Amino acid sequence: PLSLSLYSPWKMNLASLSASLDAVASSGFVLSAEQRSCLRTSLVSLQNAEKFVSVRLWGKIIGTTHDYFIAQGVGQDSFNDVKSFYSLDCITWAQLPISHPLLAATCARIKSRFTGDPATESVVTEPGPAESEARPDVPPEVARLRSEKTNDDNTVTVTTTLTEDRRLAEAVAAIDHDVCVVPRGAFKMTPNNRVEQSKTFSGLGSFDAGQIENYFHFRKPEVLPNKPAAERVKLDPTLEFLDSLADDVPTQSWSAQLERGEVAILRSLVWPGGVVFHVPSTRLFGNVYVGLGTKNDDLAFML
Amino acid sequence: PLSLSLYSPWKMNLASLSASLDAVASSGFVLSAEQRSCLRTSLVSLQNAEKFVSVRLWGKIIGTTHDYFIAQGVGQDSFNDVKSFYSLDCITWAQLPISHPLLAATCARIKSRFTGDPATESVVTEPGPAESEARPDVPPEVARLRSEKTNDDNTVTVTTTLTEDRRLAEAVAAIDHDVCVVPRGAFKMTPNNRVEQSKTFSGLGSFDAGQIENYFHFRKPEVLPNKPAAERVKLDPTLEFLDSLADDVPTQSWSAQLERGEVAILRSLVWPGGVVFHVPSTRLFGNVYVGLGTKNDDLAFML
Amino acid sequence: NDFIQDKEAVAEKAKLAQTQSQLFKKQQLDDDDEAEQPVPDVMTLARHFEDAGVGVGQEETFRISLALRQLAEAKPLKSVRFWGKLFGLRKNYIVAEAEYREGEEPQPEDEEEPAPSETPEQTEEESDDPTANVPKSQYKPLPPLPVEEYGSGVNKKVYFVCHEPGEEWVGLPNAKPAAIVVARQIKKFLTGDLSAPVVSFPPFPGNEADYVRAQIARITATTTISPAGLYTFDEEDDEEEERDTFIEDEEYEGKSKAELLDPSLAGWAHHSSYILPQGRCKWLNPAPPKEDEDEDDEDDEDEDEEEEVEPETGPPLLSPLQNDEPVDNQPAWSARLTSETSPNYAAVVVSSNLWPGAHAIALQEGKQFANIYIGWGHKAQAQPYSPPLPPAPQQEFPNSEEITEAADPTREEEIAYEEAMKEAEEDAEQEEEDDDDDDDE
Amino acid sequence: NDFIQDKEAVAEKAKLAQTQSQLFKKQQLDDDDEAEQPVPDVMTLARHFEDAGVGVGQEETFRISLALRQLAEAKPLKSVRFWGKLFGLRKNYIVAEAEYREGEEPQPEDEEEPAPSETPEQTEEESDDPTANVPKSQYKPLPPLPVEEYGSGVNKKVYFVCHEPGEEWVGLPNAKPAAIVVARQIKKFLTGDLSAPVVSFPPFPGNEADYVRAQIARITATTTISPAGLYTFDEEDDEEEERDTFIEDEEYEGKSKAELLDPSLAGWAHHSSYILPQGRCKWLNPAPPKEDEDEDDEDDEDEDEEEEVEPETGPPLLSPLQNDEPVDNQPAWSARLTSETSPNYAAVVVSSNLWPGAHAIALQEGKQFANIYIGWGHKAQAQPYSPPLPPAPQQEFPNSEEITEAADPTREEEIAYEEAMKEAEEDAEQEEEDDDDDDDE
Repeated sequence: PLSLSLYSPWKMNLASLSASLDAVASSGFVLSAEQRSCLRTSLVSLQNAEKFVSVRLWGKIIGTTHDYFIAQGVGQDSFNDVKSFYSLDCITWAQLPISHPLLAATCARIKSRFTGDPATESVVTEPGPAESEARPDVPPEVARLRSEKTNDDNTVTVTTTLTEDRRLAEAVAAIDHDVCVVPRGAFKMTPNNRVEQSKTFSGLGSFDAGQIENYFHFRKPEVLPNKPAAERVKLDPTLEFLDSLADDVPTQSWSAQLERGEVAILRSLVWPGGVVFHVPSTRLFGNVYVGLGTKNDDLAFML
Repeated sequence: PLSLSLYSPWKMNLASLSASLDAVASSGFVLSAEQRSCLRTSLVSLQNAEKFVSVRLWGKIIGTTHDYFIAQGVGQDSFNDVKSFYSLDCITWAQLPISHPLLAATCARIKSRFTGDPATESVVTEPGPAESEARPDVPPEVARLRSEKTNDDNTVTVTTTLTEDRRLAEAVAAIDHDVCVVPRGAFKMTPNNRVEQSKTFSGLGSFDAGQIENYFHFRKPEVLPNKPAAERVKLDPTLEFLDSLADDVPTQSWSAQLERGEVAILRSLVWPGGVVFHVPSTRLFGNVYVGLGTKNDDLAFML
Repeated sequence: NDFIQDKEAVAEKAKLAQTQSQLFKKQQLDDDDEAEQPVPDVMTLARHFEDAGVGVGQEETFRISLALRQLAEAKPLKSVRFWGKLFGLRKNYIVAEAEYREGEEPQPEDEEEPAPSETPEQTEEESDDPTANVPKSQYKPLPPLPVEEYGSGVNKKVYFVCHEPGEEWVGLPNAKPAAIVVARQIKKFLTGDLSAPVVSFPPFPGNEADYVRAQIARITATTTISPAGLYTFDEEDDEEEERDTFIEDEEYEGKSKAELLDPSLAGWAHHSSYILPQGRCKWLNPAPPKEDEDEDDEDDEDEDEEEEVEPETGPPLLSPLQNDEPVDNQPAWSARLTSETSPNYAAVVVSSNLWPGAHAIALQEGKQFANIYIGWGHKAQAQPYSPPLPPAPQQEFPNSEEITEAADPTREEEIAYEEAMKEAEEDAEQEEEDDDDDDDE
Repeated sequence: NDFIQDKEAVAEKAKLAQTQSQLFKKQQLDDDDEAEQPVPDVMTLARHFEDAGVGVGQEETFRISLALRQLAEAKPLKSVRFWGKLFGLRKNYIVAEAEYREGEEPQPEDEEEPAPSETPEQTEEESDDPTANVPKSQYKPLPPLPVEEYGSGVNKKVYFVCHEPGEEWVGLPNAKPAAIVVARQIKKFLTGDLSAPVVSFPPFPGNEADYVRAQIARITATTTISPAGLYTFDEEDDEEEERDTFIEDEEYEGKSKAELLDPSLAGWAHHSSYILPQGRCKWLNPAPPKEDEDEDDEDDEDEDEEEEVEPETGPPLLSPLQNDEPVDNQPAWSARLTSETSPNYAAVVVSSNLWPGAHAIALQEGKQFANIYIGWGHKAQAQPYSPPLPPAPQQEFPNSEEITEAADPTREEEIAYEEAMKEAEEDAEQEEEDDDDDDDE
């Protein structure tokens, strides 16, 4: 999740929004004065209404008729307790459904543009598991969207009908998985296994800030547990408990630049429009997304 | 000194400038995109040329034909090693002379507007010490500006000729003395008597941020040493080693508002245009001055 | 610790967000692009002011622009503009200047009501305090000068204030001549509470609402300016003295930036009427001759003050700025470009040195212009303020020989008198003697 | 630790500041306010783009505006505009689009030089490697299509790039038809190094400078748009086919926002010429008939490829957008207002769905407009990219009976043949017998 963080990183307050916007402007993410005004006002209301510890701007997904602004509210546990919201006007916010792996896989097949109308429906037909196979436990709100059909040759076809907000939820989750990134040392693992923001983090050095191995995916680690034990023991368990960007597959998933010598910008090549920034020697870092919400499947050909 | 500080407070970097400008805009301090661009570029050059640890924007003094932008460069010791610079175009910077108490007293008598031309001369005639009295040790560059004349009745008249940049230096020093303010806890006194920024400072609470007794003058304490010992022992020597704004004379020298419930703004009534800000629960604080550079001597009548 | 108080601050922030969120409503695009909008393009003007280093920040400006529209929709207003911002000790004022649509002006009675505290002396007189039985002063103050009605003079326009955009706009009372006269003699910080008393000497006739309104009137009169030639007087209106309306000059051809920048300020003209010393724009004889009384009596009594009152005069509307008095040996106005690196796309900004914080910009060869004030509402002064001395005690009787006590004679006079008396005595004796002599003779 | 490397970063920052500080020089106000400026009012346009959520930030934009002016002063340019920004893996490109002043265009020779790597095969042929003596291919490739000269077609304007405003502007080579044709078939990230090779299949004829230039040409041709009716063709120029210049239509009366917003996009027109499949705007027969050779021979040889080539055609300049092909079942363009809360002061922004990152705005009833591109330089595609398959092997000889090897007979054919032969033999024997019989008879 997240974005636009700061001294008390990951809180979007009066100060952090401007500072963060300054950092990501060069990547083409700008907000109008109107949008900034609206966001500041409506996100305070959202935080208050939902009793979040903090709210943050995630970015926007560009539709053909309207754009979806995405924000996230964070509860007591900044690692696990995150809810996503979308808004078409930066004023009223609606919660996005919770991502589900089955739908994630289905949505990854949709390559058409988002329209900006949450009611737009997409229909995806895909091969399902053989009739004999066990069905995974699917919650009713997901099962409701899917209909299985056994064909004449005994194969199964699954047809899923998705509204655009559902698809949006999966896109946000997928982008978060790959693009929500924090610098080394910004978060620590406490002895009782909680992920907490480090109070002593004072930023990476100018050189380190431009190296992708100093950034970690802010998600449950997936690569780390599968690393050889010999490698794992070398890691500092309080600081290096997350997947490093250096272990990303494909390997060249990021472009890193130290722009103007003053701000490190990591641009995702897998999700064009995903931007991670960090101002060296400060506590300021964050990430933001502005793009079409579709994955770049052609990376192998493009380097 | 100072201003526009941040997570590593008192450094004006990419992020802190925007955040700070956001906080002081409601007090009428705004910069054009042109000025921001120029400042960011020229202050980096200034820092590099003079080998400062950090540079910061102090504010501006409005002249009748041009405005003086003031910046400060800070060396290793942020409490004592501060130099002030002025610029008319936000690009080229010239160092201001060092303030001297004799000239400070003389400049306090000048009530005319700054013109914006550093070469403009002001001539002040004031009574000097009797001929029999000892002369203070005056450095030659100050003595050069003053000429004494013994009148027929044996009184002494001192005539001082000041260029505007000299007067500017005294105004900046005088404003700094009264308006350079930091929140409680942002700086600490180390065991070896050095003033250092606190790494654990996480900002004042929303309520405390609006109370002037939680702010201290960032200067050599003047009021504190004269307090009764019984009061002094109650203070925490590592945190409360500076003069509190609550001890200011006159007592009502400040207007404090928690604007929009999100940023504490302290406006100096003695130096109209002096603004201190602090975003509660963050490390962001600072102060800035935008005004005519003249003191308000009428406070007693105005409340 | 201050947990509860912090909670209150957070709740206040949330409440303000709730209030402000009502501002952000979508508006339909007018079918006719040319349709007259009641609120100008605040954001574009603010951007030019920002280029000049003047403003309150883009986000606050945006909220203000929506609040102005809200005001224009709530009241029958023809036009609303962002007049400026006044800082106060505890709250600040956002000020909107507006004009009512024709025929929908408020009734004059409505306007008089909100100033009940204007003559606090009267309430004291009627109270039951024990001093009520002491002999009452025979002094009858002159009736206060009538307030100029909405639409003319200092009350040509109406002003609304709020503390934060989105909060309710409060209409200010009409500016009163007496308030303006006293406001000129005092220098007070605003508190941010319109109902707060204004404790001052001389006593201010009214509360903070009147003081705010008086300061707005003074600032507006002095610092509202427009490019010279953009407006002209309607030829049909030929009363030279009292012209306080003007129309756009269709023949205005625009002024080059060089003309608008000229240090003589001949390119700019006053856009608001001058306020006379008596606190009105249109002069009114404070004590019109009462024809039904004995003329001789009056001649004697009013000699010093009111007889043959010379009407106060000031520069007419649309006078050029170049005649403005210098401020402390500095020009009254400073003109600059908003950019030195891109002057060809810059606007001209003119700043008042008399009321620091008052600025005007001109765009598009002066065809577009705007004024703004951001500050504490205080006039610049080089000398420290000193309150006016109490007036000299009033003369109870006209100075005439019959009631004048004679001066005590000095010793010399006494000696001279005594000598004169003695001489006279001697002369008398001599005469007596002479008489006696005569008798003898 | 990385102290030295950090120092380097700081030094780089200081060096850039030093470079950029040369941009910030004061400019004199032109005496004539109306004087034609070579660089448009970038800041004002950028603010409107920013309202639409498009841009690179005010401060970078300001530096770019100064860098454009620097470019206009350094070269004999009539006009320069901020074309956009292309992201690269290690550096980004700021792109300026310019036109030379009349009579000061660069000589065509100058332009041809910077592309020596165009035909790398030739250098290989001349090298001393051991394969030099193997039999050489008799295949002569068609000569590459001539590059359109500066001032026409895809090279109507010239483009300059830099990584950071203030750094030196580098002129890009003219766009080459072959480069455009290949660029359409590949999808590569830019590295930020103009001299980097472009490793791709099909092989790209040139280095990154040519690839950047080709992408700019493609983006410009497709996404540069202006309000319909603002420009028109000069009536005197009546060659319908090849019109690639236009003039401002003095009779343009402006379009309402509603017209510019209309989802049909009939309010907008293409402002740049369409690029034909061959990579040029003006069609050229790639193999013009060679009249001095034997016509019959040619007829035979060129039959499949070049004979009677149908000229490629595309929509003419200033065609309305409504005829643009949909992109993946979505309209090719999306139009919106930059503000929903203040639509009356908003601009109209039109965004390309084919080249995400390309936008146009219209102000003042369409009398002012601007185009910008900010992105990676990639066309949108719903389907994953798959590189083109290698072409089918070339036919070495025309297919004629005399050189065609006969098919081996199948078993059935052999049997049939054998049977036929056997039968014939039998018949012959029979006849012989018959002859014998005849003789007997």
